[in-house]
Amino acid sequence: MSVSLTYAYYPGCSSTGTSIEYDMSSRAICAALDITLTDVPNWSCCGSTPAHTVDHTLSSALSARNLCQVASMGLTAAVTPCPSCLSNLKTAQHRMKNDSFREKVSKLLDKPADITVETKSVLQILVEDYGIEKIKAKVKKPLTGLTVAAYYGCIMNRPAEIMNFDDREHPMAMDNIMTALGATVVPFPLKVECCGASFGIPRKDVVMRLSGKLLDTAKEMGAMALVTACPLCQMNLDMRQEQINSANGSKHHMPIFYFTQLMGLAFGLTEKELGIDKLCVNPRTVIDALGMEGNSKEKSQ
Amino acid sequence: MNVINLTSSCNSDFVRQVEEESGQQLSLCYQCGKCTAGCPYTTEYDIPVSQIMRLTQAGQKELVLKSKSLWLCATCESCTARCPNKIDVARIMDVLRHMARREGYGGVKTVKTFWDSFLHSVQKNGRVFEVGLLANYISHTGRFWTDMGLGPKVLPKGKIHFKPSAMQGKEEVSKIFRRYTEESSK
Amino acid sequence: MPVLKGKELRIVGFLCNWCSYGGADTAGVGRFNQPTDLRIIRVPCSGRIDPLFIMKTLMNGADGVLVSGCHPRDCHYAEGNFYARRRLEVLHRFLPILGFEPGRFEYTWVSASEGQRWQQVVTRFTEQIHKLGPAPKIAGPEASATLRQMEAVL
Amino acid sequence: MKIGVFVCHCGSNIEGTVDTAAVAAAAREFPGVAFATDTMYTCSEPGQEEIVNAIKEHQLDGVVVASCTPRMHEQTFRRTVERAGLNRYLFEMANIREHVSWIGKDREANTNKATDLVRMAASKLLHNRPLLSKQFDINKRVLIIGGGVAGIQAALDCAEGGLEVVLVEKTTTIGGKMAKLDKTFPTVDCSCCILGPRMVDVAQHPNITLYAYSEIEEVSGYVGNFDVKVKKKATYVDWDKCTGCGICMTKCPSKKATDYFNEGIGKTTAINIPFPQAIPKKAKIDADFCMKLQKGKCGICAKVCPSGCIDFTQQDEFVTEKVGAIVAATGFDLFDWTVYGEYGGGRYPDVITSLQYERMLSASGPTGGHIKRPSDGKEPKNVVFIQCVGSRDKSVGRPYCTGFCCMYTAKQAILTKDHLPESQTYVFYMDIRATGKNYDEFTRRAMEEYNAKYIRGRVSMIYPKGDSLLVRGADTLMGTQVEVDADLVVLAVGAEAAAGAAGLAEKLRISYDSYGFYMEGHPKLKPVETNTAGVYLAGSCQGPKDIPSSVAQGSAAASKVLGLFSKDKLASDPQVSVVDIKRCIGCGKCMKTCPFGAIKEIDFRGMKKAEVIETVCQGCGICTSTCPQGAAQLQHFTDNQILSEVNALCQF
Amino acid sequence: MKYQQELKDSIRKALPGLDVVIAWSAGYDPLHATPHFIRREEDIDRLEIGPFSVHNLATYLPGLRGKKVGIVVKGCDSRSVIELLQENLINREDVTIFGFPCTGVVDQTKIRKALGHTGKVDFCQIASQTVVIGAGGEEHKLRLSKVLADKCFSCQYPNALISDHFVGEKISPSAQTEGGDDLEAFENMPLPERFAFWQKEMDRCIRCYACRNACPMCVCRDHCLAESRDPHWLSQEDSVRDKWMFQLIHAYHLAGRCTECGECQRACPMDIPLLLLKKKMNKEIKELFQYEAGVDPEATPPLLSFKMEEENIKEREW
Repeated sequence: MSVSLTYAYYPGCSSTGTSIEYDMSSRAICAALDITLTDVPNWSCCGSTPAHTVDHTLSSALSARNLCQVASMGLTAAVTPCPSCLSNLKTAQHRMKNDSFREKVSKLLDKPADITVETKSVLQILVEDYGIEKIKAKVKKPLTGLTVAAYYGCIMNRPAEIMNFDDREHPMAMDNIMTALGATVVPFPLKVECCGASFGIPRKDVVMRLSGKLLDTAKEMGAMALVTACPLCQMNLDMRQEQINSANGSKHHMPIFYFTQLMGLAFGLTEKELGIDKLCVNPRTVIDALGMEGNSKEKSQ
Repeated sequence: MNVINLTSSCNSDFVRQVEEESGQQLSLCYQCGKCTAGCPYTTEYDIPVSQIMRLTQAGQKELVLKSKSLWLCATCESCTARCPNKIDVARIMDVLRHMARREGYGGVKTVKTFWDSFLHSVQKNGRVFEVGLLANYISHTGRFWTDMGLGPKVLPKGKIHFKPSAMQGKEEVSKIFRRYTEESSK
Repeated sequence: MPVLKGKELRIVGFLCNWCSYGGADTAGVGRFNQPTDLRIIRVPCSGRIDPLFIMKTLMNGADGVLVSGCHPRDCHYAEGNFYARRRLEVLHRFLPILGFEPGRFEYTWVSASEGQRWQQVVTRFTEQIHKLGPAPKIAGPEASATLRQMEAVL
Repeated sequence: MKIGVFVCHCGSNIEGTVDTAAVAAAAREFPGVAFATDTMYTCSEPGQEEIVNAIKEHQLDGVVVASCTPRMHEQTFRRTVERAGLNRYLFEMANIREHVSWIGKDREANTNKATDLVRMAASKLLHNRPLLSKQFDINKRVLIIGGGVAGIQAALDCAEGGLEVVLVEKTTTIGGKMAKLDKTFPTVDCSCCILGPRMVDVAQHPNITLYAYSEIEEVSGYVGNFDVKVKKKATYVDWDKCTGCGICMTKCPSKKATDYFNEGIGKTTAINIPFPQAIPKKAKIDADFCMKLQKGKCGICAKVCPSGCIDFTQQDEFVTEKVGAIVAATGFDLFDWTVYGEYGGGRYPDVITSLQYERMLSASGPTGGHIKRPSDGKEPKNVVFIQCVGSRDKSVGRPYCTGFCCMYTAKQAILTKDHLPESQTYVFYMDIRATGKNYDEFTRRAMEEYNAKYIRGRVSMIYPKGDSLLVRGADTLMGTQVEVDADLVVLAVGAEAAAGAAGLAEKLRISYDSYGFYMEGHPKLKPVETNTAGVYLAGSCQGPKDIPSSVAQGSAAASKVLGLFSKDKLASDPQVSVVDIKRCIGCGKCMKTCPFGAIKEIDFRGMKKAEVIETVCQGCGICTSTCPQGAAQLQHFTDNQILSEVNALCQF
Repeated sequence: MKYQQELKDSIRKALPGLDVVIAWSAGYDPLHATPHFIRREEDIDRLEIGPFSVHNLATYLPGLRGKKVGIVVKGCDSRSVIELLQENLINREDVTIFGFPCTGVVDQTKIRKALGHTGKVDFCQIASQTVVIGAGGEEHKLRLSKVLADKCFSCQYPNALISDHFVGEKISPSAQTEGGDDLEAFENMPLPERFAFWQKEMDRCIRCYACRNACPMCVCRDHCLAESRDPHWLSQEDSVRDKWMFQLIHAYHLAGRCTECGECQRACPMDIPLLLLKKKMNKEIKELFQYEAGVDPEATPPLLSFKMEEENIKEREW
C-alpha cells in the first residue's frame, strides 16, 4: 500500500570524517527500511555556525546552493542526518520567504534561489514519514536489557517556528524509537541542553563543563549509554570523553551511540556496516549484553 | 563602575540598525532574565545575555560590541526558544557579532580564528576539511597542543583523512565567497 | 466634496454600533494612528446595512466602502451579522459585473476590544483603495462628452 | 429645521489636532444650520448651559455636538437638549475625538474630516423626528450566574434589597475559588471562616432560589423580561431527600475519583460532597467513576443511604425562570501551565500549582493542612515559588498581568514558614504588584519577617536532580544565572477566562475580549454594566480580580439591579422599527428574519399587514434592510437618515 | 399548437368556478400575441398558445388576489407562480393552473433584427424548424433556432412545475444546461469596459419602468422605491446614476427570487440587456447557496435565512 519513500540525501561535511559511522548507519538502516536515499550531487558545506556568525546572506547562500542542487535532481524532499546542517538549510528557507532577502541570496548564488524543497532530518522522516509502528515491525533483535538516555541536542527542535519538529523542550522521537527497539529509556531531563557545540577546539573548557554535566546526569539517571542524533554532540561526548574525565575528575565510560546504529543492531545488521568500531568509547560490554534477557525469554516461551 | 549618561550616550542609530538587521523589536524585552537563566554559556560571558539586550536597548554600542559574550554564544537557541516575548535573542546575538566584525572588534581570538579557519576551509574545498581546518587554526593561534591527545585515539578509526575530499564544483562555493566579499565592500 | 485633493480618497465605512464602532473607539482611545480617508456611518447592527446603501454610496462616487460588524456568533442582536454576511457576500461578488473592482468593497468583523485590529483593517483597506486609485465616476447628464469618450473606448 | 452646531475642543484632546473654529465656521454653511460655535468642554456644566441657551436664543430645533464618541456622551447631551425643551432625538453627535483627533496628527486632514463628520450629522439631523418612549412592565427578579464570592455578594445584596434571586452555580457547591483558599491576603484570615457564613446566608435566605450543579441553557427576552432556561444536570441523587449525612461517601468502594475541589491533590469517592462546608451540602455521583453507572454493578450507596435518595436513572432536567435582570459572575479558571515544557510540562509530581498548594495548606484539605511533597509525602525544606506562569507571557498567548499572584505568593511564603519553621522559601518574580491597601507592607513582611528570598528573574528550567528539583533561573539584579535546589516548586499560575465564558456571552448577547473576559460598558464609568441592557458583570469574569474587588463588584452589580428595579415600569427605547401600513404588502419577509419575533401579522381591512411589537423590538433594523418596499423603518436609523449621511459624504 | 384544443376544453370545464382565466390570444399582427382575460365562455375561442405566447402571465396574479383565477403557464412562468406562492403573495386555493409542454417562444428583437423594417406583417407560418413571414409583399424565411429566445435553448423546465390541469405530453428538458454565455462573455470584459458599457446602456434608458411592470416578482407595485419620497432612494432626475441605481435596486430585490423569465428585458423598449444583472446575481446565489428560485414553494430564499457556519463564504482575513 505504501509508496516507497525517496529523498535527496545531504550527508554534511562531518559524514566524510568524524561522523562517518552516522553516515554509514543512516544509509544502512534506510536501505533496510526500503527508504531510497539519493546523494545530492556535488553537495557543499552548509556553512555551519561559522557562516551565520559572519553574515546571514552568506550563510543562507551556502545552504541555498545545496537546495538548488536538490531541486535540480527533480526531488522536493531532502534529508540530512545532521541537525546543524538541517538548521542552516531550514533557516535559509525560512528567511528566503522574504523576497528581498531571497534576491540578495540569489545574487551571491548568481542564480535564482530555490524555495520549493522541503528539508527534514533522518530522525524526522523515520518517525513522521515512515512510522514507529513499522519500525517496530522490522526489529529482529530487540535491544532488551539496554538502558539508554536519549539526547537530542540544542537545535534539533529549536526554534520551534523554524524546525517544526517534535516538542521544543521535551522531544520524544528518539525515545519512542528506542522503546520500539526494545530498549529501556530513562527520563533524561537535559534532552535539549547544549553540549558545548563547536567550542571543542577554541574553548575546550566549555565543552568539558557542559558535556560533563550531560554525562553526569545520564549516569545518575541510570543510563548505560547515551544515544544521539547529532555529529557534534556525539563527538563532544564520545571522542572527548577521556578529556572530560581528566578535566572533571570523573570516570565515565559511557558509550555514545548514534540512534541509527542502535536501530541497525536491532534490525540485525552487522556491526561493520554500522561503523560500531568507529566509536571511541568502546561499547563492547554494552553490546554483548544486548538482547540477553529478551532472547532467553523467547527461548523459554 | 562608570556612570552612563543616558541622554548623551544612547546611540539610537545603533538600536535602529540592530532592529533592522535582526528583524526584532528591542523594546519588547522587559528584562525578565529568562534568556540568561537558560544560557549554557553564561559562565563564560563577560556580560550576560539579558544585559546585552538591556545595553542594546539603551544604545550602548561600544559596551555591547566589545563584549566577549558575543563570541561565546553557540546559537543553541535556548534564549530564543524560551523568551516570553518571542524575541529571537540568538539572532540578535548573531547580528551583534556581524556588527562587531564589521567595526573591527577583535572578540575572542580563539573562537574567531576557529570560525575563520572553518570558512577558509569551506571556501577552498567546498566542504570542511577537518585536518586542514585544524592545521590552519593551530598556525593562526599557535596552540600546538590543541587536541593532540586525541590523535592516537581517533587515527586508527579511519575517521581522519589527510586530503580534502574531492568535490566537483567547489569553485562554485568559492565564487559565493568572492561575490559576498564584493557585495559587502560595495 | 472636500476630499483633500491628491491626499485622500473618499472612503465610507458602515459600522455596527456595538462591536466595530466600539472597536474604532478603542483604537482612538489607544491612539492607534490611522489614515484619515475613512468616514464612518454608525448603524445599530450590520444586519441593518442594506447592500443597496453600499451600491448607492458607490454610485454617488465613493472610492471605497468598508463594512464591519461583530464577529459571527457575537452579534448584539444574535443574528444580524449572519444575515449581513450572506447579503454582503452576494454584493461583493455582484459588484464586478458593474465594472467596480471587487476590492472597492470589503466587509469584515471587528469586536469592541480589537482596537489594534481596527487600526490594521483601516490601514490595509485605505492602502488597498489608494492602490486602486479613484473609482470610475458616472458621468452626469451634463457630461455627455465624457460618455462619448467612453464610447470611443468600446 | 434650525440646527445648532457645537464643536468641542475637549481641552486639547480635539483642538490639538483639529481646528474646531474652522469646523464651526464651515458648519454655518451647511443646510439647516442656524448657529455654530466651538466650545472648550461641551460636556461640562457651562458647556451644556451654552447649548440650552443657544436653543432658546436662536430657537433651535435640532442640535449637533461634535466631540467624543456617542457611546460616551450621547445620553448626556440628549438630556441637555431635553432640558431646553427639545425632543431628545433631535440631537446628533459627530465623533471627532476617537475617530479623528486621537488617530492622526495631520491638522489639515483632521479638520477636513471633522467638517465632513459634522456635515453628515447635520444632514442626518434634518431627517430626525421626535420619538417618544413607551412604558412596559418588568419582572423584578434577578438571575445571578455563578456562586463564587462575587455572585454570593450580588445575590445577598439583591435578596436583602427585597428582590427574588435565582442563583445558578455550575458545580455542586457555591463558594467558588475562594472556598478553596486556606487564608486570604493581606490579613491572613481563614478564607472559609469569612466566606462560610455568607454561603449559609445564601442557603437560608427566603428570597434566594439556588440551582447548584446547573447551567444556563438558553436566554431570550430583553431587559425587564428575560426568559432563562436552566439545565439542572443529573446528580443521580434526589437532593430533596439528601440530608448530606455523608454515609454514602464512607461506603463507596470507588475511591479513585478525581477530586476537583482539591485540584487533583488526592482522590475522592465516586459519590461525594466536595467539602464539609459545601452549600448545598448534597452528594453527587461522578458518573465517570461510579461502578454502577459504568458497569451496572455495585449500588452500595443506594443500599446504605438512610433517606433513599440515590437514583441511578436520573436525567438532566430543565426549568424556566422569568427574570428582569441578569448578573454574570462566572469567575475565572487557571491557565493550563503544562504548556511550559521547561517547567516539566506536568511530568514532575513536585511541581504544583498555587491553588494545589492552597489545598495542601488548608486544614480541611487532603493533607490535613500539612505540607507534603506529592512524590514521597516528605516535608519540603526549600520551597520555590515561580511567578508569572501564564501571565505577562506573550509566547503562551497571555500577555496580561493576572494581578493577584504577587499577593497570594507572598501569603503562601508566609504560611510556608508558619507551617514549616525550618523551611526556606524562594520567590522568582519579575515585578511585585502590590497596589492594594496594606498590600505592599504585606509583601515586605514576607521578606523581612519570614525571610522569603525574592529573586528578580524568570526561571528557565526545572529538572530533577537526585531527590530534589534543580531550579535554574536568573537573578537579573545580580546579573547572573542562579540555581536553587528545591524540594517543592509552586507555580503562580495566572487566571484566564472561565471555560465556556464565550458560549455564555453569546447566550447573553454581551461581548468579550480576545481572552474571553467579558467587556464592561465603559472601562472607567460603567465597570459592571454591559452593552446589553439588564445584563451586569461581577467579579473575575470581567478580568482577573482579587477578593475585595470581586465583592465590591458583586455589590455594585446588585446596586445597579436594585436601581433598575426601583421603577415599576421601564421606558422602552423608541429606536424601534415601525411599519408604514400603507406601504406594507404583507409578504412577511420581515417576520421571517426578525431574531426576536417582534413582528406580528395583522389583518387590516381584509389585507395582511405587518406590525412591530414595540416592547419586543430591540432595534437591530434587520427588517428594514429586508423590506423591499421600505415599509418597515427603524426609527432614528431610517433609510432616509442613512441616505442623507451617504449623500452628505458622496455627492458624485 | 398541438394541445390548444385540449387546453380550451380544460378551461371550459373549469371556467364556471373561476372569475377569470388568463391566457394569450392573437395580437395586433401575426407576429404578436397579447394577454387574454377569459371571463365568458365565448372568450375561450380566441385563446392561442404557441411561440408567440411570450408574456409571463404570473405578473397579473398578485393584483387579482382574492379572486378565483385560472392561469395558463409555460414551464418558466410556473416558476414565477411558485415564487409568488412561496412569498404568500397569492393563495394556492384561489389559483387554478393550466400547464402545457412549451417548445420555446420567439424573441421579437431577434425577428426585428433579422427582418429590418418590414412595415405591415401579413402572415406568419411556423413549420417544424422554419418560420415563414410575409411582410411588405415579401416572404422571409428564418430558421426557428435563429429567433427563439435565448432562455429557451437551455430551458430546464419546459413543463409547468406546478399545475392543476396539464394538457399534452411532458417533454424533456434541454440537454444544454448552462444558460446563454452572454454573461460569461461579459465577465471576460475588462472592468473599465463594463463600467462604460453600463453607462452607455443606462444613458439610453427612458425611465419608463416597463421592465418593472413586466416583472412577475416586482410585487411592490405602487410602493416601488423608484417613486417614493420616504424612503427617498432616487431622485426623478433623468440621470445615468439614478437610472442605473434603479436597475441595481431591481436586481438586488430579485436576489434569490428571480426565475430569469426575461420579461424585464423583453419589455424594454430600448433593448437594454437588463437580464445580465439578474443572471449574475443568480449565478452567485447558486454558487453560494445551491439555491434556485421558483422550484420549491416551501423553500426559504437564501437571503432570508443563514447558517452559523457558511460552507461557501470564506470570510477573508480582513
